[in-house]
Amino acid sequence: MSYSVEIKKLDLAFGAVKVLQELDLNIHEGEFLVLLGSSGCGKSTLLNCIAGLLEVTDGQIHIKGQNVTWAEPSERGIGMVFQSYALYPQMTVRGNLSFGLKNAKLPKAEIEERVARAAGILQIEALLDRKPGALSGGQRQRVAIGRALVRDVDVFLFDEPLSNLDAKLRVDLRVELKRLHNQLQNTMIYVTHDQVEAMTLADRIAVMKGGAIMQLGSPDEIYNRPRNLYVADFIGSPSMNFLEGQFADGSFRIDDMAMPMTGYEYVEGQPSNRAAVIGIRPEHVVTGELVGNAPLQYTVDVDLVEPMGSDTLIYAKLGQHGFRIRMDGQAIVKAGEALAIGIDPARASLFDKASENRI
Amino acid sequence: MTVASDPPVQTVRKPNRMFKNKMAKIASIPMILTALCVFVGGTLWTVLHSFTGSRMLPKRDWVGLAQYERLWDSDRWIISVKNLALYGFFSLTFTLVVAFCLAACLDRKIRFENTFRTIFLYPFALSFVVTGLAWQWILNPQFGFQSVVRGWGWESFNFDPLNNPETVMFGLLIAGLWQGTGLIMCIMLAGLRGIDEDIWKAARVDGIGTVKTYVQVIIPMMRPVFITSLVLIASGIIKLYDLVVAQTNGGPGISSEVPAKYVINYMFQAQNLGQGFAASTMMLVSVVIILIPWAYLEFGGKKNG
Amino acid sequence: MADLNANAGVVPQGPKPKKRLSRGNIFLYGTLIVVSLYYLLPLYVMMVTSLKGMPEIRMGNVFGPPLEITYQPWVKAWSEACTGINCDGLSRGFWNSVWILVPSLVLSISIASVNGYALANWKFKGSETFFTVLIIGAFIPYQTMLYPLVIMLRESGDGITWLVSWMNPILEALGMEPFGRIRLMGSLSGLVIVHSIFGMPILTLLFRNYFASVPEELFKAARVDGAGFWTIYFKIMLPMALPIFVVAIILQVTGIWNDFLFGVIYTKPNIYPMTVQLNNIVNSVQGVKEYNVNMAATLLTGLVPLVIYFASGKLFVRGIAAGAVKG
Amino acid sequence: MNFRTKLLAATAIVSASAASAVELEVTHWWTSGGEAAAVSKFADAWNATGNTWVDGAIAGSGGTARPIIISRILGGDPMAATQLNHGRQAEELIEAGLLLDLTDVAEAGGWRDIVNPSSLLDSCTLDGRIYCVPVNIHSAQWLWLSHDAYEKAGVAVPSDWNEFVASAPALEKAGVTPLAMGQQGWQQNLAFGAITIAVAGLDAWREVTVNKNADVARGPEYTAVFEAVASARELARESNVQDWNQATNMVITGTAGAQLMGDWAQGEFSVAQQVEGEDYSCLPGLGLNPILDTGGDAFYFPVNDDPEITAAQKELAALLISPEVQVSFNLAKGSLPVRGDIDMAAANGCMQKGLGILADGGVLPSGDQSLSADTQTQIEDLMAQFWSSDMPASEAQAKYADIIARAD
Repeated sequence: MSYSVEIKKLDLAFGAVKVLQELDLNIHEGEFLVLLGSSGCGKSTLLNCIAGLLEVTDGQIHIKGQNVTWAEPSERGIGMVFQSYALYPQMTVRGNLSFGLKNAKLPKAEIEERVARAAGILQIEALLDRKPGALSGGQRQRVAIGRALVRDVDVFLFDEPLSNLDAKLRVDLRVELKRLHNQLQNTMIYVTHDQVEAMTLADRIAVMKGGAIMQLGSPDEIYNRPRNLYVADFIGSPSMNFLEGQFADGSFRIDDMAMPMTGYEYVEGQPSNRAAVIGIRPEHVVTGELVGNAPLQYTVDVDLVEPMGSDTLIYAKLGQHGFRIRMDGQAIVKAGEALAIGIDPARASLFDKASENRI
Repeated sequence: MTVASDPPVQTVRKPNRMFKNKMAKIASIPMILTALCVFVGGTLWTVLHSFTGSRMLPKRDWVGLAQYERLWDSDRWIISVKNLALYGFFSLTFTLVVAFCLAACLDRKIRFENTFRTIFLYPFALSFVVTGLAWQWILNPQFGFQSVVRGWGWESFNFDPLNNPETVMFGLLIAGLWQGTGLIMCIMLAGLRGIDEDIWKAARVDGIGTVKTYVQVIIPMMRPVFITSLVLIASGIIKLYDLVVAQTNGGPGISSEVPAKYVINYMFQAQNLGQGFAASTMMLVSVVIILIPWAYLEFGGKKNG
Repeated sequence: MADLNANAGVVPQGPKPKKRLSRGNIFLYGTLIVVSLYYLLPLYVMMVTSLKGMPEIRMGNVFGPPLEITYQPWVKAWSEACTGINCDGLSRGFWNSVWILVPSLVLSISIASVNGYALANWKFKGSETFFTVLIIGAFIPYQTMLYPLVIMLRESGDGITWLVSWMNPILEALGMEPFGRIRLMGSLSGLVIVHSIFGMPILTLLFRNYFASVPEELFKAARVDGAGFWTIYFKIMLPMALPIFVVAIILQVTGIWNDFLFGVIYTKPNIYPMTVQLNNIVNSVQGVKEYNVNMAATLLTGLVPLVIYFASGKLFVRGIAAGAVKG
Repeated sequence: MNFRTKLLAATAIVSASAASAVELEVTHWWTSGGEAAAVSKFADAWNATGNTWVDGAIAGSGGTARPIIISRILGGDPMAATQLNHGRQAEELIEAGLLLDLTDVAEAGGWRDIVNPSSLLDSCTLDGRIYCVPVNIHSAQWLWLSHDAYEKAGVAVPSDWNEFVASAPALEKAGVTPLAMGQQGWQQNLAFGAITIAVAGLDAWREVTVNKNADVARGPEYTAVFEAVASARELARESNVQDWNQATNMVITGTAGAQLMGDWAQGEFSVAQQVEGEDYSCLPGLGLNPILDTGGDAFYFPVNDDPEITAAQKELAALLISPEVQVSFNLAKGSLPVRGDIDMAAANGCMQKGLGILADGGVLPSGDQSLSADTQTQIEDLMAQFWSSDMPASEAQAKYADIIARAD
């Protein structure tokens, strides 16, 4: 399988501040890759580097096998969609769509044809002669996508394209984007801080922190087998329960409890004894009748109950440790009650306390 | 560029730094030339000649610090510097305060806003040559404001700022504010218009009074506005010349002299370029001392990206 | 802020109260009207003085309305006042002023807007330093720059003469007139350059701030769309910059139209601007001072900037809002 | 001016035009009504020779016009002729070779013999060469008295400065400001100069002003001068006008008794239709010493590389000093002619008095001719300070002597 975008040992520094450090990333042809991270993690910076809007300090960027590290943005075969839509306010939608094509001095007929096609795909034909000021947020973002679309390029870059939209519209457009990707089969690189967008859209997710990629993998891998504490904590809502203890002889020990890690897939072989952290997702805790089937069974004291309709969030105490549990929306639990829970060590994550990496 | 499915352009070599941003550099040539040749070059030329005994024409006969010694020995220069400090302090304070208050008044969705704004702004369009004269008349005790008030029956009313060395700078201030506040007010008004209305709602909900909101919330948010205003006002103060010439010509005596007038008089009237240059160097040095740290923080500190 | 203080404690009100004649509003309008009087007073004095005859002016009381209205001072200021041997008043210089204003305006604003654009969007190493120097330049009394500029203009005029001299044999061979000595001193081009130089600091600051306030993503989008330095400037930035252009035009019209010193130093009598006549009418050292003519002349000279102020109206505030507010 | 000529003027390219009539651009600062009428005598005479006078009038002598004139000369594109105060002001321009040598014109015209007083020509001369044409004489040492004011006070119009000082209390009692004084350094300096000559006499004056003898400036003669000026300051306490002609107006309306001002003040009296001897009196030399300075105006001709213009410049130089032009110009200007050999019968009473003094040789070089502009400005600053404050006479004298000691 050939790579669409290859990033090799990319460095970017503003003066003494290193924003990206020795970053490597290969993106497959037709892949939907999401760069995920909190603000300041370098995800947008990386995207701008790929686009050629920021000049890298060192390293290389290849697109479709060509070294484009020093090429102009327009020469890289990319299209880009921005958070603020960045539509040219004084031009009509048609003008916005055709601006890049005119700069490339394409024949008029071809420009019209491409604009018509993009407008067709995005269903914005009726808006072509309006100015951006007269459009709604969702329409604007469609036009912004259209502007990338008309360029007929292989790599699409999205810089938090849905962040400025309200929640409902965001969901709609997310679905549309996914459909668009299925239809076009282009390579898409998508920056977001929203893990739901990341999980739903991505073929692979790159979780970033401090200018480096913490983990690169499919949404399933990222969710189920986070490579380190940061990723484990960042992904999932409500976030994972972490309990600190000792790993010894195939068991995780906390206080006077021992959890034999039966069925847990270690990263490599049988790890040695050490201080460790176990991570258990609230939604992986079972209650009610299912407890009986669980390899490990405990009783917790319920502190607080948050019914959320579709499900219910329980804040409880496992020993002295705070513990969150996600239950079915129908569950009837009251604060102050004791609750029996079951945990499957195979679905838990175990981390080295010192290195914070998955064991 | 590629807009079709043709492959991206291969550029392996890192381009020379010199040619990076080539067009921006070419387009900036007029600015660079102006900055280097006129402002830096002209300034160096001025500073250089302040160490000479140049009279009518610039010459290179070095006299060391003699011009500076004479400068600081001169009553007129000392008075000029003091006057500028006095005028500068009050002009800066009053312009900012008056302009802000007027802008705040106009921002309260009043009727006739356009009319008021135009009234406050129009003096900026008129040249000082005669407006100085108009103010000179208005402030003249015999047929100006004082005589009018006395005519109303307040016989002991005294208002004669221009003929009293103690108050003459305030007489100038009256005219200076008249001319300069309009523009600053417009800038402030624009700044106020840029403030999110939600801030006001929030302040109201929090029960913060109007004045307190202005002082504690709005003004800190208008930092860039105040900076632009400050540059405009301060550069005007330093260059204060036309108004003084038109209104008092430095009088009574030398009590309303200002540094720019000293510079210009000594360069052209006394035909002692060296002395004029020494004085303008002193002005420049003080500007630079104030400005460089600020400019560095304001413009130089930020990194792109 | 006294007025605001006064009502703040009584009625805690938001900034945009409904129009009603509350005590606070009476106070607000009262203050504005009183302040307006202060701003209008000199204009009033100038107007009434310009409509009085000299004997009436000698009698005193500058505030009194003219007992006998005469338009003679206006006629005299416009078309009769002597400035040297030419007794045709300000009318002589009016078109010269227009002739100086237009190219100076175009050049200075073009340069400053491109500068501001480059500084905001295409920073390069050293660009901020040059800008800082430029801003410091705004604080230099321009009179001290007179002689260095004279020398620079003289030398660059000679430099250009030398640069184009190689073409002369070709031109002669083609039967065309060769280039003579090119002078920047004593010509309109020199004056236009000088106006551009001294307008540059403040204008560049305004344009830089304005263009910096344009969302960066817009600029990025244009670059992805293959637009270069000039395409972005002309196609994206310029169409958005009308308000700041209005501000720049107002500042420059005021500055250039009221300029006297540069106009007279860097040109010749046949293209002297109107302000030279104004100065001659107003500043005659010896002889009788005709105050009514002086006032009429000032008002006449100020007419062009005033008209532009009135015409631009709200655009001015909008432009300032964009140019000065966002740093 | 039509569009095309404007375009030509506007473009930087100057093509050598070969017109038969030469256009000469002349810069001067005579812009008021009477002055303009005088300049037009020059212009008419020049245009009558078939050439063209291009008028470059810029109001405001010292501060305004001078930098413009010098910039133009420095910039390599000078005007053909320019007014400058004669004396030391142009020295440096001459040394830099920027001004045209008029010696041949002067010799041909016999200027040495006709210019009276000869000091006028001396101040145009550097190293034996002549560089300027003096065109008129103005003197500063005049006391102008209001008959109206003295009538109000019920005392006789004084005939000299001492009588004037003695009459001051009577004027004050009648509510009249004894001395009108514009609050500007040059006017106060002018008054100081006039009082110096009247009080200290010619010898002390020459020792200080020409020989820069600071000891004399510290000496008793000058102590008397400064005390006299200090008392004049008291007499002018109530006068708070700025411009000299506002001060003159106080004399005209009788709100002030007298003013110390140059001979140009009589223009104001004429405009107000006052008659010398009936409504006002003039006392040259303050009625004490019949001596007048010989300030005035002169024309200089910047060097030009076009021989045609150079020839025309010399022609103009000869024209300015020719008898007919001198008469018509000076009558219009209200100044005295530089030639002793012409008939000024048309001049009024005050001018005749001045002419009489000149004819008797009662002249001294103007301060312009012996003190540099730099020293002059410093003295003006001192006078401005002195007149507007309560500075003791002794302190002012000490400062004055310091300036003289430093003078070059």
